[in-house]
Amino acid sequence: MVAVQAKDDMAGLRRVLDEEGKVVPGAEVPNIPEEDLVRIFETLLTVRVMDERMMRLQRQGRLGFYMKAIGEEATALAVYALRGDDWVFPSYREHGAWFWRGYSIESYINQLFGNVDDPVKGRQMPVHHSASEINMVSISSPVGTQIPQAVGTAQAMAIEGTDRCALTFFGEGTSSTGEFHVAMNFAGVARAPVIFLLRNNGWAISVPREKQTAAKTFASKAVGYGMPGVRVDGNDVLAVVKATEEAAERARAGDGPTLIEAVTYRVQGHSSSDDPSAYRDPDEPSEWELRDPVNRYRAYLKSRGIWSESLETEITERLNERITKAIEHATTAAMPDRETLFEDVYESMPWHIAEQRDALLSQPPVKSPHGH
Amino acid sequence: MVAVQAKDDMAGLRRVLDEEGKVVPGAEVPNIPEEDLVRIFETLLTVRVMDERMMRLQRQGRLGFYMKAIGEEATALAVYALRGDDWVFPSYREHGAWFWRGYSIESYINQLFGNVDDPVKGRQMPVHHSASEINMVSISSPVGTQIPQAVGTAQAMAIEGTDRCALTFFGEGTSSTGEFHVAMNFAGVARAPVIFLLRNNGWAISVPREKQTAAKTFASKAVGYGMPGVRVDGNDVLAVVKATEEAAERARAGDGPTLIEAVTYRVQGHSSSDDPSAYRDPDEPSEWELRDPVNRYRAYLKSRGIWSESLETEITERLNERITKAIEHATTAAMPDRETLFEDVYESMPWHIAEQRDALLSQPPVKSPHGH
Amino acid sequence: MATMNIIQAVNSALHIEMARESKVVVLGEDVGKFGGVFRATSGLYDQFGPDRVIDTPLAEGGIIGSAIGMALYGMRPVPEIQFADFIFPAFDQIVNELAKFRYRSGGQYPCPVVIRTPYGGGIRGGHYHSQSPESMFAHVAGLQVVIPSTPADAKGLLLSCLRQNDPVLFMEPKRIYRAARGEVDEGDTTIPLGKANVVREGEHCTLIAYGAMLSVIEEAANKAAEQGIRCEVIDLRTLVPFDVETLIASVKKTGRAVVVHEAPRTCGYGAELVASICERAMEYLEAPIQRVTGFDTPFPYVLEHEYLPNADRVLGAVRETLEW
Amino acid sequence: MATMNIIQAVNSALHIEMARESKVVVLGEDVGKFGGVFRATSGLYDQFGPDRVIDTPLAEGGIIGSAIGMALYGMRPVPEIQFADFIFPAFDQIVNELAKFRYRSGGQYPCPVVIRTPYGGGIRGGHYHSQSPESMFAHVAGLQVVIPSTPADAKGLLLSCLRQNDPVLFMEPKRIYRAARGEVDEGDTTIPLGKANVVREGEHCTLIAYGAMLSVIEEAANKAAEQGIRCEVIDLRTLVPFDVETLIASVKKTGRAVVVHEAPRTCGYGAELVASICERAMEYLEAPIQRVTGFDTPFPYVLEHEYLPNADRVLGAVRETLEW
Ligand SMILES: Cc1ncc(C[n+]2csc(CCOP(=O)(O)OP(=O)(O)O)c2C)c(N)n1
Ligand SMILES: Cc1ncc(C[n+]2csc(CCOP(=O)(O)OP(=O)(O)O)c2C)c(N)n1
Ligand SMILES: [Mg+2]
Ligand SMILES: [Mg+2]
Repeated sequence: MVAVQAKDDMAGLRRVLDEEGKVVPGAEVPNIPEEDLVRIFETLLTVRVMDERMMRLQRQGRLGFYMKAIGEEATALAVYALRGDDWVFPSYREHGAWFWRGYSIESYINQLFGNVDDPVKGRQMPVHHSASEINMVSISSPVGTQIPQAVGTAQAMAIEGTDRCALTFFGEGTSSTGEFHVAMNFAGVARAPVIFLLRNNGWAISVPREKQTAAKTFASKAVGYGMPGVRVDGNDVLAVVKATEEAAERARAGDGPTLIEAVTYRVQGHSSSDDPSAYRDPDEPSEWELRDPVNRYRAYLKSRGIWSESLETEITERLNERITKAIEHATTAAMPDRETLFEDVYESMPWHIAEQRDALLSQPPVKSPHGH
Repeated sequence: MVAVQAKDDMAGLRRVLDEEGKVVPGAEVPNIPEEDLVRIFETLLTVRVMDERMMRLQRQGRLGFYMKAIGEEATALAVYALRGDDWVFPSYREHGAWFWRGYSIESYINQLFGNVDDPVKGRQMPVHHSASEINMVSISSPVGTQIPQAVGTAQAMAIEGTDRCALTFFGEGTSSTGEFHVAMNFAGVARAPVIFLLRNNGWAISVPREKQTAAKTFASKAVGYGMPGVRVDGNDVLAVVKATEEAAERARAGDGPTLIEAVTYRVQGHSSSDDPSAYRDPDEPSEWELRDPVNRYRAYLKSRGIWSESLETEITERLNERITKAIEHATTAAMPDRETLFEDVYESMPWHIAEQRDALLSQPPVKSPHGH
Repeated sequence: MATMNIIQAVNSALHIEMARESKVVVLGEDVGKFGGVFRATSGLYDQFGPDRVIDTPLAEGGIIGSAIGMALYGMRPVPEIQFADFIFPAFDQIVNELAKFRYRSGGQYPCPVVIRTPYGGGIRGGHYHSQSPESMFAHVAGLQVVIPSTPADAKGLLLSCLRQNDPVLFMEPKRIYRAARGEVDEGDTTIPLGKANVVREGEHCTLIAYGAMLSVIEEAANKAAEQGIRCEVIDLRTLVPFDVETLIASVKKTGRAVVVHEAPRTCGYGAELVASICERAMEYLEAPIQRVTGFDTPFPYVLEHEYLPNADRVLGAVRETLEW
Repeated sequence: MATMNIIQAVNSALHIEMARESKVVVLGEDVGKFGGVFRATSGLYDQFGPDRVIDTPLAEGGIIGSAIGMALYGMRPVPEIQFADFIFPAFDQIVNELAKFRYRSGGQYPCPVVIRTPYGGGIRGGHYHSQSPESMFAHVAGLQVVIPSTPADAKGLLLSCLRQNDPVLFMEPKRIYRAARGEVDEGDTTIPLGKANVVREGEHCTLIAYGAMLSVIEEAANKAAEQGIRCEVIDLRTLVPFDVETLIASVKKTGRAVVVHEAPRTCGYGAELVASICERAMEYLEAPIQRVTGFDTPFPYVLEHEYLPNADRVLGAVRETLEW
């Protein structure tokens, strides 16, 4: 049953690369300069190396929580199709989008540890980044809330008269929320310059895709909102980029929103708290291994004469070193002072919060039960 | 623009009767016994006469609030296709559904006045009926909330192993709510025996249909939920009944939910508080007059030799008399005692509500500013 | 100065601010061509066009969600929720998103959305056109809650809301939308947030209310005065953050207080006022603070005149504090 | 008797009631095959099948909305909301529908839905896996709010909820889901709703809490005892309707009280307790009632140990009431 589902989901997917990384006959290859091709590769590797390193820390009890993107790295590269002044409203599993747009490895790791150098000041759980300087919007845990927000930003961009657009990522499970619907519907009516990137990885924690909707495809949901719906192979970077480029063009031209369903697969657990063996056929992930987005992209680069063993080694080593240093810093840096607990609730602190702060500061500090 | 919209909405509609009440060549006519045909006619007239009488009371300041169904009477007769043990989750504009299923003219009017004989004990605004004895579920004002509830009831029916089904009515504006989406989606996945009857009357207060969705039709939204979507002429009783019969059959056979878009028109204001001349082209309603569902149905009965002037006069007079008596009663009956304010919050009254009741009862009664 | 009702005052504030600041955008159900079911946005569509006065599809979560996106981007959206009773589909966006954006992003993303919504009973609206959910929002850190009781306040407070950088729930007492009339500056006069208004001084008992309940406590104060009881009447205006100093100063003077709201009693805003005052001025209290509130039932229809606090109930509570 | 933690106790109650009453249905995200992210519904799917243990699509409004429909029809649905932080998309269904159905239908449509949801901090969950929104629901007439603090209470109270005919929000303190272990009757023993539990008697100060804060006030009572201060410790168990008699009797005896909760202070449930006690027993109070609560900020991540009330803060409050 599982395998059938996987094959069903594969039917009629738009692709640029086949499973061996060869260009599919007739496919339109997006026009990407060679240095970008390499940077994309480095971004994919960054996510993979980061995920492994962070999960190791988590398993060692040194990191509270983590969420991997393994097997889904390609989908996040949709942001390649954007400009820097476009805005992105991510969910929690598009690490590559952050790195591509310039979020540093150091910020990324500092956020996970919530230290003084965490851009969000230790206020949120790991993987809830925010980077306004690169127009990456703060992640929150309630799924789907970012979708109507992206529409609002897109509407604002249009009202302002710019040709910017907004892109929002979310999982296929999240398409079941009311937020998905109201956002798609608002965008359709307003012809807002927004791209909905639905990352269909087959699972929402323990719930399989077929319990999430009876629709044949998620892309078909676009019909109900009067916008185009596209299904791409989410493990094919080039297909994702191409589809997003087309959607961005439509958005900039005033032709409104697009829904892109990127079909991929959640190879491992939902998060560091999850063990999928409790609900998922153990054979299922292996079926997907041949679709590994990094392998396919590597093969493509190889066929273009761009990839070499030494290139990859160089990148991986550089990444690992930088990550090691960043971990060292992140785990030894000071933690936010307790008075920061009371800041940023409002622009200026009202009396009642100041009073609560003063009351806390008059008490001896409480030791964190989690050490650093 | 308005006229185009109307014509667009008319394209490709399923019909049994044409504008003159003649059977459209090739249409499947639902199999309705003659006595039912007459009762349907009486139900349509009941709504029309009731609306006129109640609006008159409202304009005289004798009734607080009212909502008319004029021009949309046929759509509510979808309930003809149901059995008594099926459940109905209405919105506020399907008066005919209540009358067809046996809610009395007296209860209807008592509810509007909220007197001691109001089935809901004067607790809700006018037109918020409830009649559990005929499986008509209590109406609430927040639009769309009834839709997932209908799905839950349908699921319960299926779990129980009966072949009952649930039907829910709502307006096209309401299809924009998150509730619509989650309900459709739940129903699709569960294959729940439920019928979604979307009453597309072109307006949501002042907002025209084309600002409610960019989809070509509301019926097309069914695609995104893996269920059939049907568009019928909502002013054609027989088409509405036929489509609902088919949906009910599917539901009873375990084939899951159906979305029916019934295209009709809100001929007058949204409610007694609304004046559409502030936002609507005054010519628009007249365009729709030839589609009047009562005229068409009358013509059909006439062609079948069932209608006669005297039949209609007899019905109308009988209705008017009964309504007159009911108004007399409703406007002179006692109002609920003030202690009833505190009943039915819970099955038995907790101490804090009893305390509040006692405090109130220790004070002299307050005169209602609205007289009776 | 001109005589205005609250609708006109709100409308005037929106006109002024939209003309002054192009980032201000109004959105909601029926707010465009129609000018809102209460006509508070009347004329804005004609003056500022469909880009800045937006009729949305029927979905409160979408209204607030898209307003948040606009605010993040730098606009100043002023969404209208047609009735406070219909704000709950947007509750998640308000509680989990709007209120927390600045904090959770480490200050990167302020979110200055001013949500306007009519609230409260007295218009024969039954369960769903009468609710007063202010205490739920007052519980949410990151939100401000503002409720005017006069046309001048409605205008001045709304202008202040539109010119600061955090989210506000601006609740308008629809019962007195047209009934409350008063002199309002036609120009650009703001009234500061967070400051209560001592409407009348007195030394026997402090009466505290906001919105439509203000006229009720004023009437009670009049009746009390006939009996020689001089009440201090305080209009709270801002519920979060509230003007604790003014309240405490008054209670220290009078030694007694009655707090009044329409919302159900249990966990209503009055509980917070009682608790806050007791914490700070218990030694000055000659009697327990009385709460005169709506009952712990859904909002009724035909019996709303019994449900709503009135001057007699307030007066009774005043007497209880005096006779305790 | 068996030793159980709270998860096991909840699970046991569900097993017993589902076996006894075929109308009981469990639904929610991941509650089926997986048995829930906290494993509270573990084993139910295997025993009662997919018709009665339903994995729903990801939409809390759909979970509660369809549960309401089931209850109207005569079933006894027990929806799970994965975290209380994610209950807000269902807020409208809970506040406007579930709570009001019986009343608005003149008693025709009771709606016995028991919503289970883990709440509270202490698991490093940050903003969105830590919230304690109980006071918002306590404000809604028609709902009951129940919060156990021990495995035995979790089972006995949940069984009681499942056997009465009105909606309940059953909030489970996830911080002590596994940490709180105790003897629990393996059989069918109920604990009545609306009754507080006087966990420890004392005469100097009354400590009132519920859920995970109970162990905090117990620890504070222990520390106080070392200083010769004997605290009365009360576990509220039911927040609506709460056991006013037990509270007032205790405060009349001790003359002092400290109320403790994790939720932010402003308009938190503690405000209601303070107001209610002051109204009824002010003359017995030797000092203002102290509130020890979460702060008026979103729930933090790395600083949650500073945010959450602890025994020292409670003890400080006790001392304040004594030294006042
Ligand atoms: C509103 C809400 N409900 C429930 C959750 C708990 N939850 C976190 S992730 C998740 C599944 C999301 O699945 P999907 O959208 O497919 O994204 P994926 O994890 O597969 O990337 C759930 C149920 C949540 N975060 N928010
Ligand atoms: C959640 C919610 N938001 C807003 C309203 C106010 N309102 C009442 S009816 C209505 C329009 C509904 O339009 P539609 O669904 O097309 O039904 P129709 O009135 O045309 O029958 C609106 C906005 C409401 N009742 N509920
Ligand atoms: Mg997924
Ligand atoms: Mg309509």
